[in-house]
Amino acid sequence: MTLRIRGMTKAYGGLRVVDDVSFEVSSTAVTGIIGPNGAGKSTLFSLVTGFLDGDAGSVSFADKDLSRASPMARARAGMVRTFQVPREFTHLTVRENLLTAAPNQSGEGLLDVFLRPGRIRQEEERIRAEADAMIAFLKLDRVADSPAGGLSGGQKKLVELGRALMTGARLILLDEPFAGVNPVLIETISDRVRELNARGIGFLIIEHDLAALTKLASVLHVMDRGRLIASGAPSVVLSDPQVRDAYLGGAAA
Amino acid sequence: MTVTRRQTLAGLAGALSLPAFSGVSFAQAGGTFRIGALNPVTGAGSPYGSGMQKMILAAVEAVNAAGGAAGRKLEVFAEDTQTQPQAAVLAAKKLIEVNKVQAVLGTWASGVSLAVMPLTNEAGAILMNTSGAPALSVAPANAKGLGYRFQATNDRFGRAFAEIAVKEGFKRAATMAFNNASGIGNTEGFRKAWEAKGNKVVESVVYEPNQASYRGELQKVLAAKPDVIVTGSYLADTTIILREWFQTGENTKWIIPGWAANPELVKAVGNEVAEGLFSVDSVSNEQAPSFKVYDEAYRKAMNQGGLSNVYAAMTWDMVITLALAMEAAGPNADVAAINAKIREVANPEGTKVYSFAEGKEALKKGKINYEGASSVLDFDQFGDVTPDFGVSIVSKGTIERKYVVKI
Amino acid sequence: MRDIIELASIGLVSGLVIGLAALAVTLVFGIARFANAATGDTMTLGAYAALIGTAWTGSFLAGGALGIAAGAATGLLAYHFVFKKLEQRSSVASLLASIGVGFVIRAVLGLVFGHGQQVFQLPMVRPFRIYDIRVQPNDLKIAAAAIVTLVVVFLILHATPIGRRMRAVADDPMLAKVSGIAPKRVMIALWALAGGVSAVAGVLLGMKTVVSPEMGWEMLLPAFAAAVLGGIGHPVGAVVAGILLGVAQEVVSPLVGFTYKIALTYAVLLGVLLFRPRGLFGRNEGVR
Amino acid sequence: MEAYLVAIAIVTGIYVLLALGLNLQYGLTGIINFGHVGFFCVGAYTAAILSQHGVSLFITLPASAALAALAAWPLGLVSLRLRDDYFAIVSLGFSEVVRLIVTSERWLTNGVQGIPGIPRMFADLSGMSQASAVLGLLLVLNLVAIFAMRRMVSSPFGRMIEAIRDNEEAVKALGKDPARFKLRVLMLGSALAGVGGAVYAHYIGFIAPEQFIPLITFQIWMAIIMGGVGRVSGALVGTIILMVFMEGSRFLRDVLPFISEVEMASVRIGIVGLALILFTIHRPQGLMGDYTRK
Repeated sequence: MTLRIRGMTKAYGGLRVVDDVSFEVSSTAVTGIIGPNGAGKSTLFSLVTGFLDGDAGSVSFADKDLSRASPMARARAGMVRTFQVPREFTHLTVRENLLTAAPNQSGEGLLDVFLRPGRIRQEEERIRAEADAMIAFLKLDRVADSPAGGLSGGQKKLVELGRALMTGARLILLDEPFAGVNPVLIETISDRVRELNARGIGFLIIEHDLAALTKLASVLHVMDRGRLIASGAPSVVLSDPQVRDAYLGGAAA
Repeated sequence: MTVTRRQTLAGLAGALSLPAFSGVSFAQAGGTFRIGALNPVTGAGSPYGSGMQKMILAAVEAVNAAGGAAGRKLEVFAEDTQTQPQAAVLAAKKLIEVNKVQAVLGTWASGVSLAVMPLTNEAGAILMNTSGAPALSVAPANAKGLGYRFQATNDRFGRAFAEIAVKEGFKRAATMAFNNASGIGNTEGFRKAWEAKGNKVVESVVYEPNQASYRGELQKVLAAKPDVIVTGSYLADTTIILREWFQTGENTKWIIPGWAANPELVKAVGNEVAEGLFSVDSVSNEQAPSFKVYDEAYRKAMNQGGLSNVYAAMTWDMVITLALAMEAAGPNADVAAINAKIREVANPEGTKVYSFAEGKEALKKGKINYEGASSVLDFDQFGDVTPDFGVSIVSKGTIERKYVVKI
Repeated sequence: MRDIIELASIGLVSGLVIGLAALAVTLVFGIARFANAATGDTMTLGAYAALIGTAWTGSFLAGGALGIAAGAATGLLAYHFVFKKLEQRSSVASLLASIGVGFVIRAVLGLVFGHGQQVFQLPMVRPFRIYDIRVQPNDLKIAAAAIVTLVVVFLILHATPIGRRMRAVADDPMLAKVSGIAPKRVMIALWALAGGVSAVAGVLLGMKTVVSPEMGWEMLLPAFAAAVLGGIGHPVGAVVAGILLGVAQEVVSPLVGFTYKIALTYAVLLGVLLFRPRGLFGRNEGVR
Repeated sequence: MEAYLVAIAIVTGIYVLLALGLNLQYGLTGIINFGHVGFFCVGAYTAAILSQHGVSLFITLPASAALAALAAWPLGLVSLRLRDDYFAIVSLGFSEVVRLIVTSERWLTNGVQGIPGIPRMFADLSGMSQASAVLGLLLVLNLVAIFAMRRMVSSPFGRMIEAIRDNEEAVKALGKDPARFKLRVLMLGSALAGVGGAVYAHYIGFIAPEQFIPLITFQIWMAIIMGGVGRVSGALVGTIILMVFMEGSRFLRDVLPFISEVEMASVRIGIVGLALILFTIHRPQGLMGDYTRK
């Protein structure tokens, strides 16, 4: 399954925040996007996942054209994002956070809630088992029954990852999964990503932490001022002088 | 800083304990007759409500000073209807259930009276109102005959407007009505009577209150080239409409109900704009000595002439009428007995009297006919009065009565 | 045709007043990020202050100045005692508190001035005609005052350092923070400005109509509608939408019936939002 | 005295229905509905008009609920996708439009004259027993509403609406359409307001457009803010405080005769305002605690 982005463009006023970006992401790989602040990475994410309407460009996933689809439809097609600032459901427990994400719950229909409680109970047992497995896998056992609003930044990132996984996503788009996360948890998150990738789930990751990202990703795309300036294996891309100039130079300044 | 639930609850409990004991303090007072003053102190009726309430208190004072009615002192419990039926219903419940009043006086606005009447009927209490809606006269509202209306019905007002328009020689009348029961009641009453006389209403507009401008409405009315505009309106909207009308440069005449066309209005729009307005009111019976007594009381309480609030004259009369009926019914009469005497003391055949003290004396000799401050107060079979209507014209900033219309 | 032009000009004047109120709403929304329901009652307060000022000095201009000062002071007080404490909380908290602030203002005005109506004693003049269109001198005054106010506000926003900072915060609060704009000074300027603008709207409304403790509250709905229609947080949009609503009300309501005049506002609002969910001038914002 | 207390209890019961509806919408789902009184109005008029044609209570109540929910449907469909605060203003406008429609369409609603003589409930009973029966009915209605709400909150549907309240964008990112859930919640809350309106109409016996002003909406808001959003107990406690306050000020008048009625009205609104301010600043979770589940 492949995510294809073609000619994606978005301008605010005269400023082209994302400028004619095209690339492909394989759902068998871990792909990274890097670039200095304001390069348009997060905007690109929002365009791809449908949270922003682009001025031009197309998106398809698994050969299905999603260019006009709603964010919900894109997620249901198997392409699920997380957010730069975690968007946990603050008043729900970690377990409940995961439970919300399970697809096709008949208990989300009001009629069934009142007329078919038995069926819902069965379904709930099944999803709950799934969620508990996920909690164990993400090492969130100790906080499973705490409100998600009280977790640390890294734990919240894990909850978001868990939620995305619960949807049955084939490709998960992580927006700065390591930002504000302590080194131990960065390791945990990286391990889980690797393991999940090995099970056949693709990742597209925006990240500032180059070291952590290069250990994970097999392909890197570099953005600068809205444009894609380089793509390829991490070692190749990072030695590209244009990249060094735009990104590393920019970061140093 | 956050306050804990315990602290907040404690604070609230403290605040609430205050009203709790007040109910007790009014327990059991023998030899009194309790009445409720249920007036529109706030809301749309607020220009009149305070005066109405104060005149109930003043009249009660006069009655008590004259030794009470049939040996009983009157005691007043006052409540605000907020000119809203729901608030009025709860207020009436409180008056009836907590204060044990046996008569409720001074409801204003038809919606309020219609909502309160089922309660007074059920409690067997008298309801004296100043509302215009025809529905108040008949069953189911007035099924028990305990309701009395001291105000002319909207229909009667409309009839009076039509009489005046004919008398003044107007040919092309238009109407403008505030979108509520009273406003539309007036203009519809006018239309009926006007058309019955073979005339036509050239344009009629109903407007919503609280707008930045009524010029669109005015333009529509003026486009029909009326020679007179008859309104069912209140003070604030009339003020705005008249100012805007003057600035259109038209020279139409206006016939406006007295509760809107009062000295307040003249003050607000200025003499030039107000010049020549017709102000129509149920005649406060101002030639009568009873009006003089009322007027004095009103000036004392409100620092204004009694004419400025026709409803206050009505509430004054309510107390006097009720007290006279009590006097006529004799000591310890129940509400039904008192109710049976109301027409007897107010309607013709009998010595004309103008105050409670006078009536009390005269009752010893025979039948009396109380002539009120608000009107001559003759109740028909429905408990309605048919007052005369005074026509005033504004001239150089003063509102002068020109003549009286009988319908 | 003449009728329609006259109606439109009537609507224009009402619309300018609504637009000013909407401008106050939208300024607060753009920078403090909530719908300020106390705007209406700040208007009322401004009108009463102007009445007092006029009575004291005998000069209407001095009265108006006192009104503006009172409005600005009210804005600052409300910020200092209420909204500053809610800055870190959701916009709903501020919105609800602003309803409370409005109630308190109305209560105080009711206690001090009573519930009777008061009026600005404007000279009543007959209209003059331009191409057979009636023009009312008082309308011209009101419109001129509104336009002067708008010009001043836009000058403040575009030509003064604090105004530019206010716009920067409105455009992107994160960016503004990064670039070192002291939000506190911006907030103080905002609340003084919004309070003053509300007061002008109140005074003009009071000149057109009558002054009573409820007058501003009754205008709050049209002001909100205009702010939303224009694209919340967009000053030009608020004014344009106010005028649009004012004109639409006057021109269309003779056709649909005057009792539906107010409903027209919402019909227009819904109609526009269907096609432009963020209002006429609203930017399509991204993930918030 | 008892009858007066029962009367207050009845009005409180009606308000609790409204507060439960709003609590479902705002407290659980985060919908800022400023047009609650509009659905109350639809319910009241439905009951009044139907019962004028001799339809029995057992039909007017559900019909009022259904019609109020139906009225919410187009509003929700059109505007629930808007931003929260846009919806707040649009819904406020909606309730005003409802009021203008019942004011203007005389053929249906008798316009400004209002509808008098709406049949009372349990008319074959009288006095206290009738009032108690009404109170009993309200108690049953409220219990049913609370029971249904509890059932819902503990279901996947309830979990989802709370997720929407906490973060709508994140719900979208999971492939679920928040508008679908919000629409149902809006309709359910409106149905509760509709039932409240029906009971109100039958109880007061007379309805007119001027009874359905936005102030009612804000009173309900005050109740749930004071009581605590997101909690059934909060809706209950908040409404009781509201009623005690509004009715209590009548008795305050008997104790403090030097405050005139006019001033009292201002004092009342001032206290409501202060309470709103102080609660939002110092006790945002309300008296009964906020919506943290547990």
